[in-house]
Amino acid sequence: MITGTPSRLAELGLTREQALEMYYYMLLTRRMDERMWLLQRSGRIPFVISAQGAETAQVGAAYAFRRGQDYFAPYYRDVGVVLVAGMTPREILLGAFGRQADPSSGGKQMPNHWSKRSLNIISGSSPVTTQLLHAVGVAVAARMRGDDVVVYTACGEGSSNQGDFHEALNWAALHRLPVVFFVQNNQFAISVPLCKQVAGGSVAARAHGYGIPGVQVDGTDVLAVYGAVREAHQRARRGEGPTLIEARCIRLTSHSSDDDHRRYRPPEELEAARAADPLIRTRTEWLATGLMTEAEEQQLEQRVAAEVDDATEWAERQPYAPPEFALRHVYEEG
Amino acid sequence: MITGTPSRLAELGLTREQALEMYYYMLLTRRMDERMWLLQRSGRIPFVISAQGAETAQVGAAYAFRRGQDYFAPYYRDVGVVLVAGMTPREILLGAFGRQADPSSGGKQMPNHWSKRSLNIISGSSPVTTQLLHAVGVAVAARMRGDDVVVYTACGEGSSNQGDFHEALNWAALHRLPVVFFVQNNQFAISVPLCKQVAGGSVAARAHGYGIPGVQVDGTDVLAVYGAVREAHQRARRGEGPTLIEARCIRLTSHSSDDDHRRYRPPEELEAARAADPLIRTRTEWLATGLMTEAEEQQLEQRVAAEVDDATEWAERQPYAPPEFALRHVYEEG
Amino acid sequence: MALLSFLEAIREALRQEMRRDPDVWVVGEDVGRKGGVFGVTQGLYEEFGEQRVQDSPLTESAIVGVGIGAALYGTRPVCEIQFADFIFPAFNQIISEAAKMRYRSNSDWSVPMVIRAPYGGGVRGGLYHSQSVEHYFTSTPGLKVVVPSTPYDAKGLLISAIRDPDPVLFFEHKGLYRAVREEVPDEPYTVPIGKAAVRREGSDITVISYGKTLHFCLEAAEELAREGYEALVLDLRTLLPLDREAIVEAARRTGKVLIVHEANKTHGIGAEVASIIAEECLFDLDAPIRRLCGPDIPAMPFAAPMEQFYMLSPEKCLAAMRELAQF
Amino acid sequence: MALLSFLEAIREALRQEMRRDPDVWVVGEDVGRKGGVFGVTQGLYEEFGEQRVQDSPLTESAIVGVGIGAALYGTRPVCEIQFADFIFPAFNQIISEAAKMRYRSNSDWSVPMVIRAPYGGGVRGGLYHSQSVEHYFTSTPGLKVVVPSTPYDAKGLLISAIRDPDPVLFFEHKGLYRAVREEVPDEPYTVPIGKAAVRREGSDITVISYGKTLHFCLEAAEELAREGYEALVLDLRTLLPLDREAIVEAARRTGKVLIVHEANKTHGIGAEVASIIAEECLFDLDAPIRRLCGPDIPAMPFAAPMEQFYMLSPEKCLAAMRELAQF
Ligand SMILES: Cc1ncc(C[n+]2csc(CCOP(=O)(O)OP(=O)(O)O)c2C)c(N)n1
Ligand SMILES: Cc1ncc(C[n+]2csc(CCOP(=O)(O)OP(=O)(O)O)c2C)c(N)n1
Ligand SMILES: [Mg+2]
Ligand SMILES: [Mg+2]
Repeated sequence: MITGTPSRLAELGLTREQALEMYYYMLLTRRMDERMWLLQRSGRIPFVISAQGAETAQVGAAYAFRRGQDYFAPYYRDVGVVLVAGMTPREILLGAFGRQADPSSGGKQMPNHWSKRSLNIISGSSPVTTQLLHAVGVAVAARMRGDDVVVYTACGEGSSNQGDFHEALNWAALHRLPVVFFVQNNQFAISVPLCKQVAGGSVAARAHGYGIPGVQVDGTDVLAVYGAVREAHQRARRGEGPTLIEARCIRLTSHSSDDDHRRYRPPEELEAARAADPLIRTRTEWLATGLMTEAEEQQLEQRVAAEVDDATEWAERQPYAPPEFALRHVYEEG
Repeated sequence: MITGTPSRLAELGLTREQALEMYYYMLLTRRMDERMWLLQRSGRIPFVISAQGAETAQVGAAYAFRRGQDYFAPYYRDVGVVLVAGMTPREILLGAFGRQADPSSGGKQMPNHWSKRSLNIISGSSPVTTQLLHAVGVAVAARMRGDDVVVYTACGEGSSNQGDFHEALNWAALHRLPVVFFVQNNQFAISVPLCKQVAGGSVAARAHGYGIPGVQVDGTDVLAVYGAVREAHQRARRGEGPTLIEARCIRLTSHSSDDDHRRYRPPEELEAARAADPLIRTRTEWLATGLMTEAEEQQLEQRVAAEVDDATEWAERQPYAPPEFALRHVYEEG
Repeated sequence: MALLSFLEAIREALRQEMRRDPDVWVVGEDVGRKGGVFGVTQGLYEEFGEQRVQDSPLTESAIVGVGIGAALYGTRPVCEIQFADFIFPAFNQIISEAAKMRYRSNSDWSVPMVIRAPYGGGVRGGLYHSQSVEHYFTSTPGLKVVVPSTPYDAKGLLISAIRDPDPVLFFEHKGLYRAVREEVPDEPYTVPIGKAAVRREGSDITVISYGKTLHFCLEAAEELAREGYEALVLDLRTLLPLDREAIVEAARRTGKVLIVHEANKTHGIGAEVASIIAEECLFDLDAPIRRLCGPDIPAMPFAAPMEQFYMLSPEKCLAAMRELAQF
Repeated sequence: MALLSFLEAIREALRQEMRRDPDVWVVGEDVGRKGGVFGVTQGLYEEFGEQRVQDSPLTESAIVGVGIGAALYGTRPVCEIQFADFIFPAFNQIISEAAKMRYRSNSDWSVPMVIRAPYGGGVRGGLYHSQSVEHYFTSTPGLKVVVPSTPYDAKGLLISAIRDPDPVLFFEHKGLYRAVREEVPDEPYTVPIGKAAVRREGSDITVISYGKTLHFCLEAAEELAREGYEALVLDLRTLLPLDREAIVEAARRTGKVLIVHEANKTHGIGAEVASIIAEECLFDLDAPIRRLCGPDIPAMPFAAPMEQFYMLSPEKCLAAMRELAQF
């Protein structure tokens, strides 16, 4: 199915400018990610965990939320989500380099553990799935205050097997809370395939057990994801409660820079994955349907390249926190 | 619907003698339970937690398992289950009195924390739902050894919201393990009603998310429960994996002797519960359909009364473990 | 002033803080219409409604995890764990999330949350309704751990905990709920977290305790006085952070130290207290540092004789105190 | 004899025990085809197949809970927790179930299970891939906690742990996996759980440590020797149960004790070790008992300068040892 046509945009209430902005974010996500791999390979940062293959899912989902008003409890692959939520390439690279100016943690946390209160991005940890409960708690508190807030939270399909997933969905569903649970199913939990993780094979199917909608969507189709998440967002605002969305994604890279997926993924499979690259798919189809022109695409490439270069050079020049900064912010400082 | 008729027995492959044995166990469960309340009221034991209202569910379920061959990871209300599994009234009362001869724990654990290795009854703790994972582990090990074992495990509907429930069902379903998850839904978790516990209102509905059958059965109909559990048992033996069964039960008493349900259950509701007493229902219908005669019922009442009296008097006379026994069995004793 | 039980003092702190601040709310199993299994929250549901007194599903990890999220948003949840023994399903949320949120975000985010839990034995609760769990949390910076021993402190410390900007674990000994009463001011007041209190002056031995065993020590101290020895009794009140100054000062005063707690001895609170003393004022000591604690077994048994064997008592404290005094 | 790294020694113990006993099996995240994120189980999947080398779903509570059930049935699961930092979701299964099963059933049931987990920092792992978690378990009787520091001990202690009738937590410092190598016997052998080892004789000061920091202490001891002070270095090896005799004996020998560990100081292993000494041989001491540990912060930061600030080193150990020697 064709991901982007003018008529499809209209159905979704999107302007062409908005579509191009989504493309910008997807491209930015990809180029940022590629840059971090380069930096890791050249020993300038110690670690990368990648969003490659999930750009369409992440940008499509995040674009349905209201920057500065809604809340985000993302997971470590959500580069595209935090960019749409308002994090800048400079801020993300400060985190990758672990510099003091890193708004997420001042260099305390590993890369991709984003946080920024002014953007309603909640600090995440590494133990998976804990953030789903925080998202539910934010929704509980927002309802108490009578605020119009919808909460985005995400995890991978492997992480959806953790007890906290069950407890979070149950609680959110019991109180019809405005939370969108966005599971990015890239078929692998590091090396463990879907068939050894998710009994039944469908994360979305688990929604029905809580009496809430479970939607499976093609995560490589940015507009399909946007449509599904927008609907969930609207349901949430109408007080109809949470939605569980499973986006079928592709993992184009190894799990992280510490992993080599050739140990457990045959060449054909990797080949097939690359062939289904959602960014290339989007570009090809959007150019074909005239949703985007060659010139526009070139412009975006140049703009993104410039931003990534600027962010890299600038961030790398920023200082580390002094060693003793490790002692700061254990408790509120009087 | 009528719980017991000769034709229905035939369908289930049960003889009349077996039906009467089931009735014996239900009656024994009830009278044991009533006795423990009396003992608690008169200060001879400190605590009771009750099976009243679940006798049909427990006996119907346990009767589908093979004593001495299958494994049991029951929960604290399962008086009827452990009786069918082979525990004697004397053994159960030794536990209630906390005597040294108590096979479950030698008086270390509270009442209703049964254990007996020779009967394949696994020691249970108080934190709810942990035993579901132990049941899965037993099934994993039995499969490894090539043994023909099916595992019974149970919890309440409130406990089914714990993370361990999700993790246990997922694991058992992934490996098609021979486990029957038997949830006794008595509509309350202490004072918290179903509508504040189980989003969607159905525990059975959660099975589909794991790709396994979820069965809801009238827990007050002993033969219906037996039929559902027997089918699950057969599926398990055929290697078709686990089944989640939700038995709709009634809680006739307060949660325990530490609770007073009149604080949160209106009189009408308590009245309705008593009117639906599954034991009375079974007796009335079985007598009406001729499945059981007045004489047989009288005999069973007398036999049970004698057993309960004997068990009470005998168990109460047994000694406590010496104080220093508290130091024993922390690690294997060389 | 009103004569309040330990339990009533806790309830009054909750009620007064909920009246003062609409962001304060209570969540836990059976805290609503039932008013909690011990009755601590009785009346709150009726006064504040089900949104601010929420019956949670039977899921401790969610009680704490949802509490964290609600605290991040700016409300002040008071989470109740029905029995301290059942706090372990929430351990990951407490240790990995609540304790580290401020640190990892450099105070951009914080978790002003209280986790209340009844603990302790002597109530025929067996292995899983009798445990003392404070030592599982005191090694984790980012948390605060409070254990009051009197109604006055229970009210004042709980109010401090609710107003505290960081996560506070508040452990209440079940055996004190109805056993101790005292005059408690009607108005709200705070007792500082992190400060120990000298409950009895003495020059012969120093006894350091908290929670229920503190009362055993005080009772024993009176008896010991009749034998001619005066015991200084220090109530730690807060276990994280420990009041180092008060501990060292109390140890110096007599040079003979006994630490008493109900939790089992090995790697318990007494270990850190003894280490602080051995670090700070070793040469002021006239006797080895003693610890009188529960036995090193997995948990407290149910049967009366074994439970009594586990539990401390004024008699057991007196024996240990006398031995130390005569050393 | 073969020259094995710490990691290879652990793998050899697993392989040899799995060959010896068909009931021994391995379960955890990515332990199968991938061979574990650190490669510890590489080759086992190929040799023993997927039933005995099971990739688990991403659920720690289930890894341990299922392991408990399988151990109850009589098999001997070796559960891998991918990083020690991720053991907390399994905390309830470990503390409430594994630790108490034998006790509560009077040995009718038991849990012969091993839980392996890589721990420790200095690998740029940040807050959640650097933690030392041993002290969360050492206060719980019913468990055993082992932390090897050498390839020889790693193999021998893991074999002992697998054959042990009770649950054993086996913590492996990531920083040792490839950093230390030594000659290790080819055949299976055991090293007793519960026994410490004197790694270096000395008469001036006693240094007590375990795991990675033990190596820092040994290195520092050589340097200190050049300055004229001989340090006795004790490797605890097992943290629960602690080898009281060896600790007291080592403390008595020099009268000056420094306890060193990577985990943060407060309520850490050092606290119990110091307390044992203050209890058993206070009057043999010539100096306050010192502890050199990680700082009291929630966890180890990611950025290199802060990580180095947290981590101990031979230099930091030497400074503390010199100061104590000169006391
Ligand atoms: C509680 C916990 N256990 C283990 C890990 C180690 N770990 C990090 S990512 C990961 C796999 C996650 O897979 P999935 O949920 O599918 O997300 P994906 O990385 O595929 O997007 C694992 C096992 C962790 N971070 N937290
Ligand atoms: C982890 C844990 N939390 C809390 C409790 C206290 N508790 C004991 S029974 C119970 C209610 C259980 O309700 P349900 O699962 O429906 O079973 P029922 O008693 O109704 O049969 C609670 C909250 C516990 N035992 N374990
Ligand atoms: Mg995945
Ligand atoms: Mg119930």
